[in-house]
Amino acid sequence: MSISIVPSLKVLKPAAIVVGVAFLGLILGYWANAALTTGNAPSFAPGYAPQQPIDFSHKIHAGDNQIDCLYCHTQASKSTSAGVPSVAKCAGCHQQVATDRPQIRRVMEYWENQEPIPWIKVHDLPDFVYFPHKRHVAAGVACQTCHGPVETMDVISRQAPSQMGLCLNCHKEHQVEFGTDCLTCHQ
Amino acid sequence: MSFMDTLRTRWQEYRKPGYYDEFDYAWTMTIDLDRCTGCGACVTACQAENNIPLVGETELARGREMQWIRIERYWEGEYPNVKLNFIPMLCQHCDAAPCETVCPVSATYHNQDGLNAQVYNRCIGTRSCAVYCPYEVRYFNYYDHEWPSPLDQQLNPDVSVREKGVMEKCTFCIQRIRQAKDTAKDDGRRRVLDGEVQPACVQTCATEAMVFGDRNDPQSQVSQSMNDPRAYHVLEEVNTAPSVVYLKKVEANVST
Amino acid sequence: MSGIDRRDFLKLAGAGGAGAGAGFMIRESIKHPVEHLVPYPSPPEEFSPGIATWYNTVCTMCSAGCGITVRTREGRAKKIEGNPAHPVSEGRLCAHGQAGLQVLYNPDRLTGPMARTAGSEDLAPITWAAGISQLATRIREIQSSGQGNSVCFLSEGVGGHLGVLQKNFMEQLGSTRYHQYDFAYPHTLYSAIQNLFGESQLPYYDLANADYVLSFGADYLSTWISPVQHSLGFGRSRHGASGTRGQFVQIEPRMSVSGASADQWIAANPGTEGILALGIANYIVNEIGYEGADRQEWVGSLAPYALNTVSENTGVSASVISHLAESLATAQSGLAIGGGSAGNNTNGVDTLVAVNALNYLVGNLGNEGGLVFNPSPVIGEEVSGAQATYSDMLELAEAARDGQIQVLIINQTNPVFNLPEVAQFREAIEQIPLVVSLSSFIDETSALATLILPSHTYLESWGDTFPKPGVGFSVGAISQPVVSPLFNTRATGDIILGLAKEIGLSEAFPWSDMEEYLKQGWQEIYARGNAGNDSGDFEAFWTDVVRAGIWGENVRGSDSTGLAEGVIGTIGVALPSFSGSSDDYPYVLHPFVSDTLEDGSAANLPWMQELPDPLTSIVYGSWVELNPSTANNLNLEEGDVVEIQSPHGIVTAPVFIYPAIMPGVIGMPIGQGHTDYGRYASGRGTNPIQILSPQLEQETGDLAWAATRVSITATGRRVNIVKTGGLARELGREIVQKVDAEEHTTPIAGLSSIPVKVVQS
Amino acid sequence: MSQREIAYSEVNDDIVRSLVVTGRNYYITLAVSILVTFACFFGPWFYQIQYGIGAAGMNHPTVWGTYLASFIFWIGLSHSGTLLSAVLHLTNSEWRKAMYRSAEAMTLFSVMVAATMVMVHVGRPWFVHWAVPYPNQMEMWPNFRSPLMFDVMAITTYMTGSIIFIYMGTIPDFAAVRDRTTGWRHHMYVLLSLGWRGTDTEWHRLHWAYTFLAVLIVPLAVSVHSIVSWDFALSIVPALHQTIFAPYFVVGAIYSGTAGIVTVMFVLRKYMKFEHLITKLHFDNLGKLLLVMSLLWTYINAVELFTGWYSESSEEYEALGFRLFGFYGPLYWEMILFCAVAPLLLISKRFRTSFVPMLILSIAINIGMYTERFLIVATSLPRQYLPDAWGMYYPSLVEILIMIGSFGMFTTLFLIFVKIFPSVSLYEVKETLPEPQPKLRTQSESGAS
Repeated sequence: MSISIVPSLKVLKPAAIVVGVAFLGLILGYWANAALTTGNAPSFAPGYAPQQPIDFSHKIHAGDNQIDCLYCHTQASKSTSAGVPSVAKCAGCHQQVATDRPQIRRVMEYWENQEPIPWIKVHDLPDFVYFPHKRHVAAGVACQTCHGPVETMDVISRQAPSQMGLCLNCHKEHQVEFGTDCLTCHQ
Repeated sequence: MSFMDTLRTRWQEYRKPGYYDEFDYAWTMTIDLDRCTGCGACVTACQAENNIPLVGETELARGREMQWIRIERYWEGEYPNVKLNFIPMLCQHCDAAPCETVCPVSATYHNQDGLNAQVYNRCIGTRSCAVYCPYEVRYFNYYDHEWPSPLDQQLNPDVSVREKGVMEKCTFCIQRIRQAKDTAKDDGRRRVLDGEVQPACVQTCATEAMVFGDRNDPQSQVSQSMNDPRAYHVLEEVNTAPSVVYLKKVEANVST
Repeated sequence: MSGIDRRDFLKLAGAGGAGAGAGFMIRESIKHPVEHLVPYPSPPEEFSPGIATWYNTVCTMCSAGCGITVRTREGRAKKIEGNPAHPVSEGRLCAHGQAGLQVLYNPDRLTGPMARTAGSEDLAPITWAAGISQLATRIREIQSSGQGNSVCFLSEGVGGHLGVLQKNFMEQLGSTRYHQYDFAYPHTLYSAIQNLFGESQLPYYDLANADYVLSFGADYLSTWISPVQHSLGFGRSRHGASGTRGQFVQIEPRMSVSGASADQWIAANPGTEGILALGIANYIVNEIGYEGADRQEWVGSLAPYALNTVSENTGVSASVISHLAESLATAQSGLAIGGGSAGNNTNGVDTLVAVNALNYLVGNLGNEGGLVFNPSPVIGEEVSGAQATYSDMLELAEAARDGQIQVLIINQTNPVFNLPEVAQFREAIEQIPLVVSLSSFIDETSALATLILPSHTYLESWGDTFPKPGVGFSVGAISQPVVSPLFNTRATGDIILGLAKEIGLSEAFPWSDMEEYLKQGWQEIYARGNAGNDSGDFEAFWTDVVRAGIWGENVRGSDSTGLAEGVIGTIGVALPSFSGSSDDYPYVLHPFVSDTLEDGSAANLPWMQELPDPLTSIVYGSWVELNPSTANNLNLEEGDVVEIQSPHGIVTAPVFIYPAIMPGVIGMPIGQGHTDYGRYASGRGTNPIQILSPQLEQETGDLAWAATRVSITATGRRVNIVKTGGLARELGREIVQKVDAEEHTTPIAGLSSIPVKVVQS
Repeated sequence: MSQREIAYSEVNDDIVRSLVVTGRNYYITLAVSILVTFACFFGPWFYQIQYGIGAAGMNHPTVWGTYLASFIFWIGLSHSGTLLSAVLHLTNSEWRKAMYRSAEAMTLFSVMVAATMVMVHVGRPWFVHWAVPYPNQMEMWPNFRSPLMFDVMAITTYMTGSIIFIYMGTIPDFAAVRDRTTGWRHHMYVLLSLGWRGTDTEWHRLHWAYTFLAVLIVPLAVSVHSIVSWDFALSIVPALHQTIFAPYFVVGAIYSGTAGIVTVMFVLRKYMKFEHLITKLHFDNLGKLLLVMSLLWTYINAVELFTGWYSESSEEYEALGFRLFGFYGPLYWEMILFCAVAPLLLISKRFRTSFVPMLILSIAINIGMYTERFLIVATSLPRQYLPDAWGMYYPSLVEILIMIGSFGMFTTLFLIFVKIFPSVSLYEVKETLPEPQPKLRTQSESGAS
């Protein structure tokens, strides 16, 4: 009678291999979904960069032309939501500027039809999180702190993992008064 | 600070007498039972403000009402010398709240403003807080509620819509308190002015039976109201130190 | 591994595939739905997403006309609150006012005009142009044949310019058939005030400064006339500025919300409230001493109302009557009000005359804490007589049956539901060839319509309201649309103006829409020059009024403290008469307007259905209230379904044992029992109006809806009454604590558990 | 030993036979129990996850229902297994040896079922891991003041302890079975026996560790049920916040657990044909224990009622009155009959040593004990401080199915257990037997092949 467990392990090896392959497949499938499908990502993962209805480049506007963030996202200093510029705002400049580019023509099409541009939200917080842009702008937090170096991006992508730890760490670091009280963000 | 240190400090500080008084506000509500007519305006105002779902007749028949503030009624005596007493019952925001100690995930806790907070997205639905609450003012989402279109367009964007399996309760209209604090900050004020913030129920009460404010400010209307000799706590004997103060009903002498 | 055979390979491939699939699906399942950021093409002025905008307007959920302010976010109305500047409500609101949002967002709202094509049962959507032209063509035909009077307009109670517009429109058609119909309209009170004081307006009862209030049947805190205004007064009287605590006494056969809040609730036999009032008057005049010049007249009139007789008739003991009289007379400012069931017996007007005469006797007319007269309305006096009594409605039904009515336009009122079965109003409407409904919902009446032109809700349309009663001076408010229309509906005013144009009355109605018409009307108010137009031109005045949500004029009503000529001699209240013999129908039915559903008009609002009845905590249903002793005699328990039979019909409802109702009286709430009116209202409970006997109030010809006798038969069935409350007894637990009135002035030990700390800010 | 002498070798024979030889009846029973588990437990549970806890009958005042009652029941049932085994081991009770393995298994599986009941009970089971302290991105910790948190700790500790205890005690048996089986079973037991050789050192260490664990388990078991009782007793619900609750629950747990053991022993004896291993002696001793626990339990119940009555407060009166004479009053008296009156029969030795009556009694006791747990929840919560908030609780179909399903799950786990673990301890039973004679040894060897 053998007491060593080695032969028994050998017998169990095929089963273990099957389990191992299945596990590898799991990782592969997860990765494949992340790499191949577009449109929507897990709510917190960084790197999410969906195809927008207009190939808008923040690099050209905010980077090269040095347009202030608040020029378009005017709400950010006044309201909880930063807001996106109205189509009228786009048209305001682009009736004169760069009118020949195909992307601009598409913008002007929206304007002529008086239709909203269905931008896809990149930085999306869950509905139970109440993030006031106004307070953060007033406190002098740079937009780039959460949104990353937007002025260098041709295609906007999510930079920071917008999870609770991010908020908490920043609040702790800056010793925000009662900044870790749950009711600060959840109501 | 390491985790253990934090824990130790918290442990030592926690709930020593006067712990909550060190902070800016201690939100308090007084309810004058001599004025309450039981009309129910506060109930509907609360439902409108706080996205409280419609339950429906079948679920109500199973006892699954959802009202963050409810009117309780108690009869006294028999016909013809019969009286009816109303008492609005809402979360008492107890300073020594039994619900806070029992929640295994700290979804309900006391914040520095004297509010008994309920964090919906943290709640796992053990419902133990509702068992521990002697005032029975915690309501559980037994299923996902529906707002038939276009009723959903009425939903207040400042208040989370709660999903199934989550406990909910009166927040003293935290969204309004936050709004008021926000305005105060914008105006460069350190404090919210007295009367600047009113929960929906207080705002609508037609007999002005309810007063809301900060009891840390001795000049506030609510502090004055609390000093009324008629002030008392419901279920004082359970020693929860509620932030809702009731003013006793006055019994007039009438001949019968 | 030495080699992989086919079996192994398949195994591995299967495992790998399954794993990959699972991994893929795991990530798929934690994906977040794509959310869009949708900008405005061109944003409205001063619009900010995330910032609420407040609009002042007027609540039209009942006729009180409270000013409201509506919170909107991203163009959607989110919350209604009282407008603090409005003197009727002073920033407060009742539950109905709060629930106004569910009129706007009701899932059962009609989304566009519809017509019933000939021979078809179903309503099919049509365009507005087609709908208006169909109606206009028909009216034109009738008008050209000179039968203008066969067009009838039946509206809910509307005041202000919309009422005037409706009335003028009908006049232009040559029709006198313009009626308004509200179930709970206080015809008898108007009549009584007219008889007693010669005033055509309801007076303003200054509850806030009164310190002794006797209410005869008027549920002033919940459903009667202007509940929010009364509640404000009630609260202030209780512990308000006056320093003394006002006392309230309620006299009614079934305890209402006001009765529950009163210091004393007295059950007098149904319909004898007036006799009781005269008994009190008698005691004041003879025992306490009334010193007026007309003392002898009073003594003569009140002679039949000696204490003992009154006590016998009313069932209230003599000592209580004398105590009431003494308290009323000796109070700083005693006040007597009457209405509700007291005004809806066969002796309604006499009763209310008797009640209001008490105010004269205690000398509070025009005084603080008394009865204050209102000035005549700023606008719409011509409409004030348009409210139809029950007799008027019977005549209308008769005319319809005779084929005298060709076109009936119904605006938001529901007579089929609110009239007793015996009036046969449904059958009458069915005789009318073209019934047009402007209702936003399919209720019992609009279900009979062949053409439905749904109007906006009050939150989507322009209008104005002049509250009745006022607050001792003239006030008015413009209601503005707070949201853009949700559906393909139109404002009532715009429908009428459009119709007028189509008929060819554009000369008489040159305005393009209601807003323009309103502005024209307010030009006149601007021209009165009494208040509010310091700001310069009319446009500025208009903007100011719209923004503030209120306009007021510091003009008091009549200062007369006298009575109408020779009225004292006519004062006297007969015993009420009830239908049916007391042997066959041993109980008096006491229907009452529901505290949550009003007269049934709020039954389609889910918040109102889910708001527990203040007194019983019942939701979503009808019930029959029995005194515990009555229930005991009949061997009934809560939940037993009984048949309530009157000489004119039967309804069934479950029993609820109610401790505060007279043993010979059974109470039933009005409001449920809809057969149509949307998913929240239809098929719930029963409507006690159905079985009312057509007893008329002698003087006004209105329905004496508190004068029906009924019998009760158990059906043997039981149901579970859906209510939110458990046991409504305290069991000595001191939940609602009390102090004696004397004691409460002396300090009692304060709170120990809340430390109060001074904070320097 | 009073029964027929059994031979040393028969022990191994019997047990290995029970592991290897599987009859049709076993498969039928297993299939039925698996079916019940899925149809009554997982099916309704899945529906409940989809729909929400509303699928159960809980409502506003009564937010806890049969799920929690089942949880306490299973935790209670888990009690006597490991506890009893440990206590008896420490007191050198010889008669323990034939029954402790299955008792411990019962512990293990009922704790598992209890843990599942927690999952069924909570509103959002997919977040239940938040009650476990682990470093996380949200930087949130559980609430260490919560009795529910204590529960999580206590139950996981108890479960871990029980697993180690039962596993360690089985290692020599795994080795024994390993040596007498072939095929995949052999390989499985090779792994399970962790290379046990049976040397003196090994035996010494095993005994030492086993005793150590036994010492550890006893206070642990007492604390677990005390902590479970605190879920209730730390509240301020009338009729629940009683200081007697911790001992009440511990006694109740041992009581129902012992009754559970009797049931399981009967079944094993009958269907695994262990008649000569599990004897009248065991039933006699367990009966005595049951009698003691029953008396204790009755005493505590009387104390509970007395405390309520003595408080002279409306809250306690109403809650206890509702329990005794309310809608569920008949259940209360049923509980008293089953748990306080009927066990008095155990005074008679004849009763204790008759198998079928003991089975019936043990089942009755557990029905009574389940009722007790149900009543604690269903009659206290609807009668709290504010009478206007009083309500009523009726279990829904889903709840009843899940309750039945939990028994199915327990049975399934146990059925699988008896085919993997030697359900009677081989080596310890052998220790109780007389020294084997040489001639018997050959017989045993021939039987082994």
